[in-house]
Amino acid sequence: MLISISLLILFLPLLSFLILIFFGKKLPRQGDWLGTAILIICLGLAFYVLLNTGASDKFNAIYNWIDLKDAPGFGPVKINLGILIDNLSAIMLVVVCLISAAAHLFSTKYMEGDAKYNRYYAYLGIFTFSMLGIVLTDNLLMMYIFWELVGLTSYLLIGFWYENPGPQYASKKAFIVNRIGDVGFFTGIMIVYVFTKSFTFSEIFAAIEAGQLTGGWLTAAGILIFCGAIGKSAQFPLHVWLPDAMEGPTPVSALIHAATMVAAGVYLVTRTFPMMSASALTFIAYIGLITAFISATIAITQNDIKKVLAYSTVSQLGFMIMALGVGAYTAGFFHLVTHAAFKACLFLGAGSVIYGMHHEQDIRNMGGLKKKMRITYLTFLMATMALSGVPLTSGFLSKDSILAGTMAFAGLTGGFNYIIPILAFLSAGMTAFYMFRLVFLTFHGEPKNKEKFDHVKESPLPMTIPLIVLSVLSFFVFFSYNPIDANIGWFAKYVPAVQTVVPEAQRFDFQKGTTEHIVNAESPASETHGENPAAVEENHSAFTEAVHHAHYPAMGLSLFVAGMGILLAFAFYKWKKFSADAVAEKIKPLYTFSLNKWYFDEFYEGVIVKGLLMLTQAFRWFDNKVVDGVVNGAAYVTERSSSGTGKFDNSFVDGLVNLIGSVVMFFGLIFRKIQTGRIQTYLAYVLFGIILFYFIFRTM
Amino acid sequence: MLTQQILDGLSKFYPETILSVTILVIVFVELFFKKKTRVSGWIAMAGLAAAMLFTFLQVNIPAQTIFFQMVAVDPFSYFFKVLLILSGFLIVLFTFLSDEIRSSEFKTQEYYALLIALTLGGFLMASSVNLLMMYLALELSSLSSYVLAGYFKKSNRSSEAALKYVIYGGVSSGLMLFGISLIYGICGSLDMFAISAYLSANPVNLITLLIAIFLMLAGFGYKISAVPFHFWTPDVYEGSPMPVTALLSVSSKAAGFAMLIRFFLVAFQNAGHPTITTEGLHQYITLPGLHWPEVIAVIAVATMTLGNVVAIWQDNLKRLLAYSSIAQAGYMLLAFVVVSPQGISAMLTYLAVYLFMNLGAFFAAILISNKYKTENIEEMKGIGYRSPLLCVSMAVFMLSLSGIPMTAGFIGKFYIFSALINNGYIWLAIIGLMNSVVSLYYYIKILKNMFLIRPQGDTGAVSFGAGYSVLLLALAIPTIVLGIFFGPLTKFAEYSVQIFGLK
Amino acid sequence: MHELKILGVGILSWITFLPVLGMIIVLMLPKEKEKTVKWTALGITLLQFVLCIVLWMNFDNTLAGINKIEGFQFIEKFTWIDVPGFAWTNRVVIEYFMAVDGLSMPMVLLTGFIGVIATISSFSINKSIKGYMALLLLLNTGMMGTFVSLDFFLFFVFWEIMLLPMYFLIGVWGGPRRIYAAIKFFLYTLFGSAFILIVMLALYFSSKDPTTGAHTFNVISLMDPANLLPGSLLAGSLTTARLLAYAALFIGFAIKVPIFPFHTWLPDAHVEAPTAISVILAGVLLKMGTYGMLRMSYGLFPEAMVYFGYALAVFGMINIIYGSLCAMAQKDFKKLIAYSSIAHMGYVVLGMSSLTTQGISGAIFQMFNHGTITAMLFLIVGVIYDRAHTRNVDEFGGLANKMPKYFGLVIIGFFASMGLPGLSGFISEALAFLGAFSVEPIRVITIISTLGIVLTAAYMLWTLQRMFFGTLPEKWSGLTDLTAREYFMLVPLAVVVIFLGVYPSPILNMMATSVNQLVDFVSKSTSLTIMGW
Amino acid sequence: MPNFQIGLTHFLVISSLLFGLGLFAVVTRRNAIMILMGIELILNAANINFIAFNKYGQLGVDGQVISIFVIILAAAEAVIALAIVLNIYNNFKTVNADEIDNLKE
Repeated sequence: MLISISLLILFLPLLSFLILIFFGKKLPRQGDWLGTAILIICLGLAFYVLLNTGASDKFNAIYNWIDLKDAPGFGPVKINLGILIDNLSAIMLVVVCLISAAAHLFSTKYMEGDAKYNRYYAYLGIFTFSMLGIVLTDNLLMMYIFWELVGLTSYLLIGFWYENPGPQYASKKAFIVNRIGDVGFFTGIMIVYVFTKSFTFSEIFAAIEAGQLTGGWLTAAGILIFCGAIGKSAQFPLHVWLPDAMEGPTPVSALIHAATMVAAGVYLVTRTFPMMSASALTFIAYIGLITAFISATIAITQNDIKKVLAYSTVSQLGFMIMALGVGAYTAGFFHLVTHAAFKACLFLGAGSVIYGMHHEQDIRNMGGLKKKMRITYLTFLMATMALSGVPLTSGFLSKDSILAGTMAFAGLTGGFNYIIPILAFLSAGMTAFYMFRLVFLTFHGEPKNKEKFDHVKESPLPMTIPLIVLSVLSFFVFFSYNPIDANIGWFAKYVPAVQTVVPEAQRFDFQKGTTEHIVNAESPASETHGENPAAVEENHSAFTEAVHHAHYPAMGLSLFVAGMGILLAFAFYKWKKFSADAVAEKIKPLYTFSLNKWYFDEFYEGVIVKGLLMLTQAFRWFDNKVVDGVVNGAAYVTERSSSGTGKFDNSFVDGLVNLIGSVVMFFGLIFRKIQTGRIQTYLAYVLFGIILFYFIFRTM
Repeated sequence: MLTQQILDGLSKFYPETILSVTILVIVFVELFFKKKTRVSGWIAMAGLAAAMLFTFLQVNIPAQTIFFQMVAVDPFSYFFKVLLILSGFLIVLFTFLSDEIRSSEFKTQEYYALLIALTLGGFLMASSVNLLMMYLALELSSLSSYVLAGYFKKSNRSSEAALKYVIYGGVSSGLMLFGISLIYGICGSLDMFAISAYLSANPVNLITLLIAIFLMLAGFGYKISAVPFHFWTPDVYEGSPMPVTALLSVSSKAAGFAMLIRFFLVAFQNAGHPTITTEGLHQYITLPGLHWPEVIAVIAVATMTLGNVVAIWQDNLKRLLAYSSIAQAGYMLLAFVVVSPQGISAMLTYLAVYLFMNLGAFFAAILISNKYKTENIEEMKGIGYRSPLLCVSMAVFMLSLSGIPMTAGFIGKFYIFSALINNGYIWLAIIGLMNSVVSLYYYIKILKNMFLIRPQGDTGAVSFGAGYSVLLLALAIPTIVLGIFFGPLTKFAEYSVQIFGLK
Repeated sequence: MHELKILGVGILSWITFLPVLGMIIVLMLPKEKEKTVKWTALGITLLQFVLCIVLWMNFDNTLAGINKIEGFQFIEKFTWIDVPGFAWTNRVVIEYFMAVDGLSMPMVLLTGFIGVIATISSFSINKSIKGYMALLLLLNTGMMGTFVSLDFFLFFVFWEIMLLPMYFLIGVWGGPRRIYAAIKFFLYTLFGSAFILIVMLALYFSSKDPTTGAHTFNVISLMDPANLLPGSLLAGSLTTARLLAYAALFIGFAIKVPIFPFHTWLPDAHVEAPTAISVILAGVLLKMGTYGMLRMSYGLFPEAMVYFGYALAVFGMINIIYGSLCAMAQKDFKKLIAYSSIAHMGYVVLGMSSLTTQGISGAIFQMFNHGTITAMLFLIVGVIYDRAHTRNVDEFGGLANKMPKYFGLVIIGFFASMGLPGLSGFISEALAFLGAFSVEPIRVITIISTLGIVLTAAYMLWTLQRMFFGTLPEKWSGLTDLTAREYFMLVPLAVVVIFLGVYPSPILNMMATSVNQLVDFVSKSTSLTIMGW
Repeated sequence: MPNFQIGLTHFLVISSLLFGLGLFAVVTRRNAIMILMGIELILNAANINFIAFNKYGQLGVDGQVISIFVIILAAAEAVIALAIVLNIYNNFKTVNADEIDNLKE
C-alpha cells in the first residue's frame, strides 16, 4: 500500500510534465493549476506515508530491470530497480513535496505571462519527479540515474530564460560542474559494484560488513561517492555553480537551491553514511567545514539579494556535510529539513521583493520595504532568525546540534581537529551577521530608489501564502517540544543515529568495539535472542555521550556568536555606529577578496577552461596536421620538385595519411623521370639491370 | 617411321595449321578484294573459329610432345590456346569497331594476317619445349607485332612506337639468343627435358648458368614487360593503334608467360615429376644452387611497384593502362614465385580473368576515344552521365583490375595471395596487397572523373550502336560472373597445370 | 523455431538480398518517375525491416551461438564453390553460410531500422535519385550480409561490397570536397581490408575442416583449435604468427571503427556525405568494425585478444578522450558530431576490451544505441543544413524559440549522446564502464575514460548554447520548424532512444546468452588474463 | 708453338667480343641503322657460340642448324626493321634514334 502510494507520488509529477509539455498550451491558464494541484495531492500523500512509517520500518519493493544471466567469473548479473521507504525517505518525501508545492503556488503569480509558461510548469513537474526518484530509491545506480535527471532538469530550469547570456552560462556551468562530481560518484559506484556485486544499499552494507570491500578501496569508494555530493550540494571546490544558478527564476532557486537538488548531496551522504570509513568521514568533515567557512566570508560582501542567499545556502550545506562528517548523523539530516523550510521561505521572500521591485535585485538600491511589504518582511525576518540561530526557532535547534557534534568530535579525536568547531562557530557568527545585514539593507532604512519604491506593493495571495506557511514552520514546536534541546523531540527519535559497517580498523577510535552489538540491536531479531538493551545503549553512547556533554557549552557559545553577529549587524546597518564602507576600505584586500568570491571563478575560467580550450585546439591542430598529414612536409617537398609538371594531385597526398602516400608519389616521380623516351637509354637500363641482378644473386 | 611421326604430329597440330592456312588465305584474298576491307577480317574470324574448334577437340588429349620433342600438346598449352584465340577474336571485333582503324586510309588486309601470325606465334610459344622452337615462335610473334605497332605509317606516334619496339625487341631477343647459346654450351642440348636431366645429373658452373638465365630473362621480361625490361611498354602502347595495344597487352603477354613458365618449370624444376613433400604440399624440386624463384620475386615486386607508382601520375588513358598492365604482370609473377602447381594455377586463373578485364578496359578506352576524341583522363569529366553503359562497364573493369570483391579481378588476386600465403610468402602477399591498394588510386581516379564530376559544356547523352553495347557487355558480364561463380574457371586452371607427365 | 523460410528461401537470404531485388526494380523504372523510385526504395527497406522484426520475434534468447553451430539460428548453409582437388591441389570449399546469434541479432535489427530511416531522409535528394536509391539499396545488402555471414570469405565479400556504393554516394551526392573525402574513405578502408584478407588466407591454409577434409573458411570451424593443422602457420597458441595475425586483423577492423590513429577519414567522409549517408555511415558502418572484432578477432584469436586486452583498452581510452577534445574544437556542426562518434565508439572498444559480460554487453548495446543516437544527431544536422545551407555553429543562435519542436528533439538527441540516464546511451555506457572497471589492470584506464562523460557534456552543451540559445540572428528569421517527413525520421529514433533507456531488456536479453558464451569461450581458451604493461 | 691449337676458348673470346661490340653499338650509336647493325652483331655472336659448342662438344648438327635458322631470322628482322626505319625517315626526316623521343613521360 505504502509502496503504491509512493509510486503514485513519484509518477504524478511526471504525468504533470507529460500533459503540460504536449498539451499545456491548450489548457486554460496553460495548465498551471494542474501542476500545482498535483503537487498538493502529492504533499497530502507524502504526509500519509510519513505518518504510516515507523522509525524502524523499511518497506521495500524491487523490480528486475536488467538481467544478463549467469556471467562467467562473476555470477548472475541482475540489476534491480527498487523503492525503499524508511524514516529518511518518508521525511524527505514530505520536504520535497512541500517545497515543490510552495514553489508551484508561488509561481502562478511570479511567472505569470511568461512566454514559455507551460514549459516552465512542465519542467517543475519533471524536476520534482527526478528529485522524488532520488529520495525513494533503494540502490546507488537508480540514485545515479535520478541524480543525473535532476542535473538535466535543473539545467533546463536554470537556463529557462536562455535568451539571455547569463542563464545560458549559468545553466551550462551548473550541468558541467555537476557532471564533474558525478564522474566521481559513478567511479565510486563502480568500485562498490565491483567488490560487492550489488547496487542495493542494504546488500552493499551487508557485503562490506562481511569484509568484501575494505581498506583503501573502501575509503576511495566513500570519498568518490561523496564527490557526487560535492557537485550537487555545491561543496568546495565545486561550489561555484550555485551562486551563478541564481540566474534562474526565483521560485526555481527556492525549489532547487534551498530544499531539493542541493539537499540531494546531503541525502546521499546520509544514505551511504554506514559505509564511510574514518578517513572518508574526516575528508567529508573538512570539505564541509571549508565550504561553510569560505561561503560565509563571501556572503558578507555580496550585494545581490539572491547571491547573499545563495552563499548562505552553500554555507549551510557545508554545515550539514560537516555534521555528517563528524558523525552527527541526526543533526546533519535535521538541519537539512529545517533549513529546507526557512531557506525556501527566504528565497520566496526574495522573490516577492524582486517581484515588488520589478526585477531589481541589488540590495544597495532597496531599503525601507518593511512598510510596504508587511507580510514579506515578517516572514523574511522569521526565516532570517531561524537561519541565524536565534532561540525558539528550528534553526537554533539544528545548528546547535551540529555545533555540539563538532565539539564532541574534536574532543574525542583531539589535535588538529579543534579547528573544526572553531571555524564552525566563526561561520555561525558570520551567518547571523550577513543575514541581518541583508534584512537591514532591504527592509529598513530609507528607500534608495525612490522611483521604484513608489510602485512597490505587497505581493498577491498566492505568493504570500507559501511565505506564511514556510515561516511558521521555522518555529521549534514542529520539531521538538523543548526549545533548547532537539534530542528529546520526535525528530531525533524518528531518525536515530545509524552505526557504521566498516571494519574495525577503519573506524574512529571512539567507534571501535561496538559492531556486533549495534548491528544486532538494529535488527528486531536481536531482542528475541535476549541481548541486553542496556548494554547496547551503553555502547551506543560513546559519541552520544560526548555530544551530550558538549551540548550546553555549544549552546552557550552559539548563542554568543549569533548574538555578536546580530549585534554587529545592528551596529553597522541599523544604528550606523560604524561605516561599513570605511571598514571595507581599511581591509581592502580582504574585502575585495571576499567580494570577488575568493577568485574561484577567475581561477577556473582562466586556468581550467582556458587550458582545456587550448588543449582542444592543440588536439585539433594535431589531428589536422599531424595525424592527417604525417608527411605533408614530405608531400610539400615532392610538390616543389614536381611543380614543373604541374600534375601533382593534391588530393592524393592529402588522402593517404601515411608515409607510404608520399613515398609512393615520390618514387612514381623518380621512375617517371627515367622514362626519357630515348630508346638507347632504355637499353642501357636493361643492361644495367641485368648486371645488377648478376651482382645481387651471384653470391646466393 | 619418320613420316609416321610427322603425320602423327600433324594430326595434333590442326589448330596451328589452320591458323597458318588462314594467314595465307588472307594474303591471297587480298589480291582480289582490294577495297573490301572487312572481308579479310571475316576470314580471320572464321580461321580463329575453326582453330578454336580444333583446339576444343584436343581437350582430353593426353600430354605428349610432337615433332621430335619440339612442341608439346598438353592441357597447359591448351589453356593458352583458348586464351589466345579468345583474345584474337575479340581484337578482330575491336578492330571492326574502332574508328581509328576504320578511318585510316590503309588497307587492313595484312593487318588481320599479322594478327593471326601473332596468335600463331603465341600458340607456339605456349607449346614449344625446345629452346630453338621457342626462340622462333617468339620472333614470329614479335615480328608481327613490330609491324602492327607501326601500322599507321603516316602517324609519327605510330612510327616512333614501331622503331622503339623493333630496336628494343631486337636487342632483347638477341640477348636471349646469346643466353640460349650459353645454355646450349653448358648442357649440350636445346631440349628442355634434356637440359633438366643434364642439370640434375651433372654439376655445372653456376655463374655461367646464372648469366645465361639473366640473359634469357631479358627476352622473357621484354615479352611480359617486367621491370627492368619494361621500358618499351608505355611508349609503344601509347603510340600504337588502340586494338594493337590491347592485343600486345593480352595475347603477347599471355604467350610470354606461357613460355616463361614452361621454360623455368621444365628446365629448372623437373616439372615432369611433381613430388609430394612431407608437408603434404605439392612442390616441384628445385635444382640445387639455383635460386631463381628469388630472382623472380625481386622482379615481381619491382614490376608491380613501379607499374603502380608511375601509373598514378598518368593522364593519358592508354599510358595509364600500359603501366597498369605492367603492374598486373607483377602480380602474376608473384604467383610464379611459389613454384607450385597451386601458384601456377593461380597465375593461369589470373591470366584468364585479366583477359576479360584488360581487354574490356581497352575496349572502353577505344569507345571513349571514338566518341569523345580524347585519351586524356582529365577530359573525361562527367561522361558517366552521358554514356552510362560505357562508363559503368569501365567501372567494372577498373574495379576488377584493382581487385575489389565480386569482380573477377578479386578472384584472380585472391588465388594468387592464397598461393603465396599457403607457401609462407606472407611478406610478398602483403607487398602485393599494399600495391593493390595503391593501384586503386589511379583506377578510382578514372571513375572519379567519369562520375563524381558533373559534365561541363556539352551534356547530351552519347549512345552507341547495339554492336558496341553487346561487345561491352560480353566483356563486362564475365568480369562480374567470374567474380561470383569462379569454380569452373579455377577448375580449368588447375587441370591445365598438369604440364606433361612425359619423359 | 530455428528455421524460417519464405518461398523456400531462408529468411536471412531474404533480408540480405531483398535490397538487391529492390535495386533491380529501381534500375528498371524510368528515370522521370522520381516519386515511384523513392517509394519503391522505401517500400523495400520497410519490408526488410518487417522481416527483421519477424526474425526477432522468432529469435530464441536462450541459444548462445558464438563457437557452437547448434547455438545459431536460421542457419542457411550451402556449398558455394567446390573445386575438387587434383593430385596436387587440395579441394577448395567456400560456403554460403549465414546464421544469427545474440551477437549479430541486434546489429541486424539496427541495420534494418537505420535503413528505413536513411531512406526516408533520402527523399530530399533531388539529383539522379534513381542511381542514388539503387546504390543505397546495394549498400544495405553489403551491411546486412556482413552481419549475418559466418563464412569468412562471404563475410569479406560483403565487407567489400559496401565500399563501392559508399564511394559513389559520397563522391556524387556529397558536399564540395566530396571527391577528396570519397577517395580517402575508399583507400583507407581498402588498406584495412588488405590486412583482413591476409589473415583470412593464412587462417584458411592453417585449417582443416573435419567433415570435408579441405581447408575451410567456416568461422565456427576455425574457432576450434582442433581444426587447425598442427605445424601450420597459425596453429598453436600465443605464437608470434598468431599475435601478428591478430594485430593485422585489428588494424583492418580498427580502420572501420575508427580507432585512433586511423580515424581521419571519418570526419571528412561525414562532413561531405549527404545526411542519409552520414546516418548510415555512423549508424551502421562503424559498427561493422567492432562487430568484426567481436566475431572474428575474439573468436579466432582468443588468446591473442587476452594478450592485447590492455592495449585495446588503451585504444578505447584514447578514442574517448581524443575524440571528445577534437569535437570540442570544431566549429562545423557535422564535424563535431563526427568526432563525437569517434569518442562514442571508444566506449565500445573499452567495454569490449574488458572481456566481462557487463563490458561486452555494454559494448554491443552501445553499438546499437550509438547507431540510433548518432543517426538522430546527423539527421538533426541535416535538418538545419537543409534550411540554412551552413553548418557553422557560430552563425546560429536562438533557434530554440524559432523551432521549438526541433529543439525538443535536439534536446533528446544531445542528452542521449551525453549518456543521460533515462535515455538509451546511459545504460550501455554504464555497463561498459562497469565491465572495464571490474578488470583490475585496466581500472585506471577506465577512470581516465570517465572524464569523457564530462567532456561530452561540455561540448554538447556548448553547442546547444551557441546554436539554440541567445537571440536569433536576423538572417535566420525565415527558418521553419520540422516538416512531416522530418518527424517521420526523427520521432521513431527518439522513441527508440527513450524506450531503450527506460526498458533496455529487449536488446540486452537478446544478447545475454551469447555474450556469456563468448566471454566463457575466450577466457577459457588460455590461462592468460588481461595484464597491464 | 707446336702445341698451339685453336680451341673453344678462342671462339668464345671472339663471340664475347662481338657480343660486347654489339651492345656497345646498340647503346652508343645514334643512327638507327647502326643500332640495327649492333643487333646483328649480337645475333652473330650467339651464332658463333652455337657453332663452336657444336663442334667442340660433339653435339651432332643441332648447333649448325640453329645458326642457319638464326641467320634467316636475322634477315627477316632486318627487313622489317629497315622498313620501319625508312618510314621513320619519311615522317621525321632523320634516323637518329635519340631525336625520336616524342613518346615519353
